[in-house]
Amino acid sequence: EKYEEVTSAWLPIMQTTAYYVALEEGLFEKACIKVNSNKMQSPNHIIDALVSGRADFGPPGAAAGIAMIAESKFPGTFKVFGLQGGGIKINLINDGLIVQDGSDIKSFADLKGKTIGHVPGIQWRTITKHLVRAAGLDPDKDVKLIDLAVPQQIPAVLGGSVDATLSLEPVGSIAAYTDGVTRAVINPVAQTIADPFYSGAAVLTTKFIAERPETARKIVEIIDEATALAMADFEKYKSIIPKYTAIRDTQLDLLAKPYLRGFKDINETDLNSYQSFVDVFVSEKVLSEPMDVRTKMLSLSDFGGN
Amino acid sequence: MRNFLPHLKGQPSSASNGSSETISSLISAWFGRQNWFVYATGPLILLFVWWIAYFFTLVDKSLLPSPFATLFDTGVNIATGDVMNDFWFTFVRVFYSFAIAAIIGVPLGIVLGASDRVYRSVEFIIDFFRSTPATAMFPLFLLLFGLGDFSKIAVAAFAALLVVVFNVAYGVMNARQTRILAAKSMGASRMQIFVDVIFFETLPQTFIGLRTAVSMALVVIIVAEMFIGATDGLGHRIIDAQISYNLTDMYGSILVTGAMGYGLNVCFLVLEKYVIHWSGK
Amino acid sequence: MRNFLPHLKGQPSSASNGSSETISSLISAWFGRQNWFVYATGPLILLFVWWIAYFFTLVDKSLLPSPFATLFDTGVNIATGDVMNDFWFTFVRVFYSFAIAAIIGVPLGIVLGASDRVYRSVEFIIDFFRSTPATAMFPLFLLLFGLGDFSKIAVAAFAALLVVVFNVAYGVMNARQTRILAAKSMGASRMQIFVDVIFFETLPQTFIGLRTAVSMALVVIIVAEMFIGATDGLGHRIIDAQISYNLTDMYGSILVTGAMGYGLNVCFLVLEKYVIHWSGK
Amino acid sequence: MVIMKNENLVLDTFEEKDEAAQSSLISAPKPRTSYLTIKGLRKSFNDTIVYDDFDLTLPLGGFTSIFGPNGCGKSTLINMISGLMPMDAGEVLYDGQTIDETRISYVFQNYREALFPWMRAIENIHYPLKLMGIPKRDRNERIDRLIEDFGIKIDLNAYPYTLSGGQQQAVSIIRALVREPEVLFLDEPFSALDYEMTLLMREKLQAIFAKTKTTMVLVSHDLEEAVQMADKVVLLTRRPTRVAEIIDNSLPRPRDAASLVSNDFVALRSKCLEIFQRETRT
Amino acid sequence: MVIMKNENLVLDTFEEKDEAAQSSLISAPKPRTSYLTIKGLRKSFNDTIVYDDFDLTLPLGGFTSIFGPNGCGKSTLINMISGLMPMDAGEVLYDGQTIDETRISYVFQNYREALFPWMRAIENIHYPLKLMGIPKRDRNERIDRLIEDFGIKIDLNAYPYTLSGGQQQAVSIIRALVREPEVLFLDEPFSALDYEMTLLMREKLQAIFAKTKTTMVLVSHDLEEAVQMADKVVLLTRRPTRVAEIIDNSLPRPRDAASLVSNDFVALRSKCLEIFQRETRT
Ligand SMILES: Nc1ncnc2c1ncn2[C@@H]1O[C@H](COP(=O)(O)OP(=O)(O)OP(=O)(O)O)[C@@H](O)[C@H]1O
Ligand SMILES: Nc1ncnc2c1ncn2[C@@H]1O[C@H](COP(=O)(O)OP(=O)(O)OP(=O)(O)O)[C@@H](O)[C@H]1O
Ligand SMILES: [Mg+2]
Ligand SMILES: [Mg+2]
Repeated sequence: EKYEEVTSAWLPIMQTTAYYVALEEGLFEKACIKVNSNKMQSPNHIIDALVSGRADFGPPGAAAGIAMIAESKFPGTFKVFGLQGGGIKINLINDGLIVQDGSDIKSFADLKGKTIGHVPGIQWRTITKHLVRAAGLDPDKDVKLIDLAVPQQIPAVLGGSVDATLSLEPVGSIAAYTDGVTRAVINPVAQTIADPFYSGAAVLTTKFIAERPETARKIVEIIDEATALAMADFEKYKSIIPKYTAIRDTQLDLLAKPYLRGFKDINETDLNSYQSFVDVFVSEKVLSEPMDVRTKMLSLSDFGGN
Repeated sequence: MRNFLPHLKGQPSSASNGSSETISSLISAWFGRQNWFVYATGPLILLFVWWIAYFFTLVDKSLLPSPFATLFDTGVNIATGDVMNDFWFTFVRVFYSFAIAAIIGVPLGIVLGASDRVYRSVEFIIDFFRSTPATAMFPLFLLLFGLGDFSKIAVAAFAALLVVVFNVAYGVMNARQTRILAAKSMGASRMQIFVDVIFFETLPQTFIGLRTAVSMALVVIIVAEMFIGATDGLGHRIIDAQISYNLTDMYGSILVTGAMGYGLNVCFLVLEKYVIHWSGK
Repeated sequence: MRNFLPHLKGQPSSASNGSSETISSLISAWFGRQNWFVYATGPLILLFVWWIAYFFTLVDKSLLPSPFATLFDTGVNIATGDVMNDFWFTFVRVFYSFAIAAIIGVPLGIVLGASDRVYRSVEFIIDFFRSTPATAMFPLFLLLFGLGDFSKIAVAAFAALLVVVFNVAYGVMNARQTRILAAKSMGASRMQIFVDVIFFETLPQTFIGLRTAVSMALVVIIVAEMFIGATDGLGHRIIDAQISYNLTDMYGSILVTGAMGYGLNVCFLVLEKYVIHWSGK
Repeated sequence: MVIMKNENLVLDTFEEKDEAAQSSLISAPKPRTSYLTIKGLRKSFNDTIVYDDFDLTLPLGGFTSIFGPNGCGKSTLINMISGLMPMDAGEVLYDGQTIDETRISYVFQNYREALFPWMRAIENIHYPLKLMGIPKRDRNERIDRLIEDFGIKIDLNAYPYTLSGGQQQAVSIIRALVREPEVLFLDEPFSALDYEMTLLMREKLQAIFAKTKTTMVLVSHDLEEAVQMADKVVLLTRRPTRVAEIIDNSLPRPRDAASLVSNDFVALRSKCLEIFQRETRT
Repeated sequence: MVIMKNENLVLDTFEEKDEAAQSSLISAPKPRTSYLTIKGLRKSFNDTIVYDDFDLTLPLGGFTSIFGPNGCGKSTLINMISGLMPMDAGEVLYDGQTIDETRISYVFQNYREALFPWMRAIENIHYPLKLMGIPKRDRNERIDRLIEDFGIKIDLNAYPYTLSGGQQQAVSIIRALVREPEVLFLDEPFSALDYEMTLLMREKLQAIFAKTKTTMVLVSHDLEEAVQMADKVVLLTRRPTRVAEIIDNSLPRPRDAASLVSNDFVALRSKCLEIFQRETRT
């Protein structure tokens, strides 16, 4: 049997869980696919790799916003085939507002004159700005926004360098169990932009689809299968997460289940949520023109005819 | 054969003619002595390689902008004062961190280097931190100095300091002893030997250290601006541009950073030619 | 006064007695000549300062673990082979990048440094990239060399190469001309002068460059492991520990990194004492 | 006689200088009458034993020449007795005191490396006086006088590395003399000087010696020079180095070029040569 | 006479050496009969004019001494005619050819910096032969013979920086001779050698000259030495440097220590001194 080689670039975060499951369950091998798997630390590096053709697909967890910014720069590069995030109604956590224990910051509205850290980069800066604005404050005057690398977030709050951070999982959960810091708001983004909210996406490059449609289709199927597995029994698959991410075995209990949507699962609600997210980029003037996310979603016709 | 290593046997630098020259005349003399072409070569090679890579699509075009588009964009950004603002913030931070490193590092290097035992005993610390990336030390510096400018300056100063101390101490340890003995025979005190002899004896190596350090300070400041919260500076500009796929801005900002680095080095080069007229003699 | 600068006037190193000594005997001679205490001082100072900071809570205790807890934890991690695995991956990457830098950098530095004009014309490129953080260059290296190990090695090799070239070229430019003239008078060809004279004449400076470069390679590899992403290596370990807020593991991994840096430097130190027996003479 | 013509000038100069010295914080070097004693000196480099239990006593205020074959340890000896090189064992006492109490000057055999290249020649000469804390005006005066007296025609505003070998050596000598030391060490100080300059320097040194009774220790390979200048010629053997003999020269001073052809002088010289050859041939 | 006793040995040695040379790729240095011509030489450092339109013609195969005051440009001159230092203007031709075609050796005035400190003394001596591509065995033979002939008692396994000044200079001389050059430049080559060694070296050099007619150019401040060794003594003035006079010395060779007291020699020496003093006093 001949193995097909496929290159992936992924982020070691919770939203990538389906990919871990696929690897652990040997789903790729079963489909005669050999994955050249590259762990990245920056979503931008993933997008770079995809744009330059160094990678064929971004497993779940690739930055959903950045992918669209890149898509606006290099139209027709990606197709989205999955979304990951969290939601209030479904009670799955994606993000949180982290503050010191005993802080008087209870919501974004309390941030006036304070400093808030966020994941570095345009995506989270825009989201944070939007949340601040939505809370009735001026992000340019009332609040100081600071790019703060993920590892620096808890120490910065603890040490008092910032008053709060808008942090992604698993930082929020770790914070919830760490002395001295606490999670003031759960899923603030979903509260403001859309519920559920998706900050992660799974993407394929159009180049890959065009050159090897059969393989691309298999990838989508595998991720779908793995997504279903992970969502069905997260407790079972939790234990493999330390192998791929920074989470330690001892922290497993803290882990919040992410909300993972496979290609098959995506419905109008999901698309609307994603569209709202992208619209924030437009309203915050990061994207100069409106963008319709529906045109960026994978459709079966992309695999050619059938 | 006749032209072999011409600079090694050329006339001594004009600096030996007197110290009354102004710095500006020095700079022009320095550049004038060799034609401008020499100094243009480096940037031209860089642009040329870039252009080749771009033109023949050796690298994906969507990720490597045209050098000319980049230069044009950067020019516009400079003209609007946009880049200059970030340039200035970065420059000030680099200046402070370098100044701290130099002012502490040179005397410290001389004193440590003067005794083998003393240097060996602190060598672990110096080599240890030289080999530890500033990025890994960010949490500690954040803790100690907070998120503000000062913690960026502190981490860059620390990195640059190690470089200065290492080079100066090495210079002292490799110094020839004849001149030290000469000063000693004239009754110079320990302190006087440090200031009047070892300092000068080490100066060529010190300059290497300072040049390495100024580039190091710039690198660390940029990295800090990229990764520890900053709202201005070239590092912040680079990461913003990187993240929003504003490629000409990103490469343009990198160009400006590199140019600042080169400029700082040229300052030292000019100063060095003026001060260390005796090197290789 | 009598004991001033003892090492500057001590006996020449035992290396002059013959090259038949084994490296191991050299190392023991090197360490033995000064008592172990000297070498223990550095680590002890570091631990002591750390302990003071910890014990008197100069830094928030939840952010700075106890040094002993850290050492203990690291010891356990080493014993389980966990750290050693990452250590080895990082070491191999550093080794390759350093080897590339040294093998290309030393000859290149000699050739560039031999002519003022040539060096001035490429100086822009060298100073430019020396002043640009490797992190800012990651996207370009990813583009050129793909996502695997090689792009990490390439970016570290590039950074280290610049350091080697800079130092070696400087060494050549500061070299004394008498010996070059002597070789020339004996009919040495350009190439022979490079290999037989300038190479050795520059060797003390080359070693400084190599030591700076090996630390630089380590730093960049760690940063690449941290920020480009890797599934092994100490950088990966550090960032994982940082993210999962595992303080003893984080500081322990930094300790191991620094220790590797020191160890690599000691190798060069020993080699240098053996090879450059004539420095300062 | 050429060499004579500056004699008075020298004496005058040093008379003036004494006054200057008194007015400028430095005690005039007073003639010593006691001894420089070297006892049980031992020195080896790696496996090479240079000195082993070496004893020597020299009068302070005298002029001693040291004469011996290459590599016998002359430079090593004066490095040790001037306190610049540590001894492996032994003791060197000046009038019962250590060298630290004594104002010395040293003209190094390796004259090219002893000048500070970052200072102009004139600044090099100023430096020892600066160390002594003498104010600029006094320094200038003192140096101008010395240079005029010696009739030095070197461009003293040049940096040392632009000077010829002989010029560098001349500057080294001037730098050593300007300090008006109590003990002056000279390690082959005239090796690069031209014919005239050598004669002049010998002359001047003798004049200074006659005037100030500064203790002088000269290493020279020129036997004529060694004997002409000295009260005592110390003849050393090959390594491991011993004193072969100490020859006294009590011929009247000043000893000019004419006196070098006197029978007494020639006899003395021959005696030294004989001992030297006997010791080095074996 | 001490100096004589090795004479035959030297001649033998060089006879053997010629054979060795023939068997080892090097053409034996053949005596030249034509001229080394220096025309329109100009050299200045910054504002200091050292040579301006300087002409000099010397016979190849002859022994020339250059004598002049410190800083007049002797080292500069032989640096230029040996091709080591660029001229500002002018031309130096050996028998019509440039220096590049000629096998030269050079003993530097600055002997301390001319040896390679990373090589042992013996490796330093080997180096020029290695450059000529001579196989190790032949090199060893040739060097052993030379060292034995010169009776060098230095530990040649030592590194240069552990040798005394004189020992370093001796090694430099040996290194220059072992190459069997067509033209040999010697810049104050004996300045640090002891009494015996100096005599020996003068002797050996003369023997080699007699045997091979190697062109030799010697700079020396020792007038006796300069005259003793030379066919022609070139007397230089102060800067800007001119040739004051060229004195021929056609006294019979070998000129040993005894011949230095002959009337002819003394007269020659006095004449040189007179010219020198006339030129340098003004
Ligand atoms: N740093 C050193 N290392 C090893 N050996 C040394 C060192 N310095 C001197 N020696 C040895 O000590 C001996 C004496 O050296 P020194 O320089 O005192 O001789 P010297 O009498 O001054 O000779 P010269 O007349 O040539 O100047 C020599 O054999 C030399 O090889
Ligand atoms: N690199 C230089 N820069 C400036 N001037 C120089 C340089 N080299 C030599 N000179 C000047 O050129 C002149 C000649 O120097 P050179 O060394 O040739 O003299 P010399 O005749 O060999 O003297 P000595 O007998 O002292 O060795 C001197 O006045 C010296 O100051
Ligand atoms: Mg000596
Ligand atoms: Mg000279």
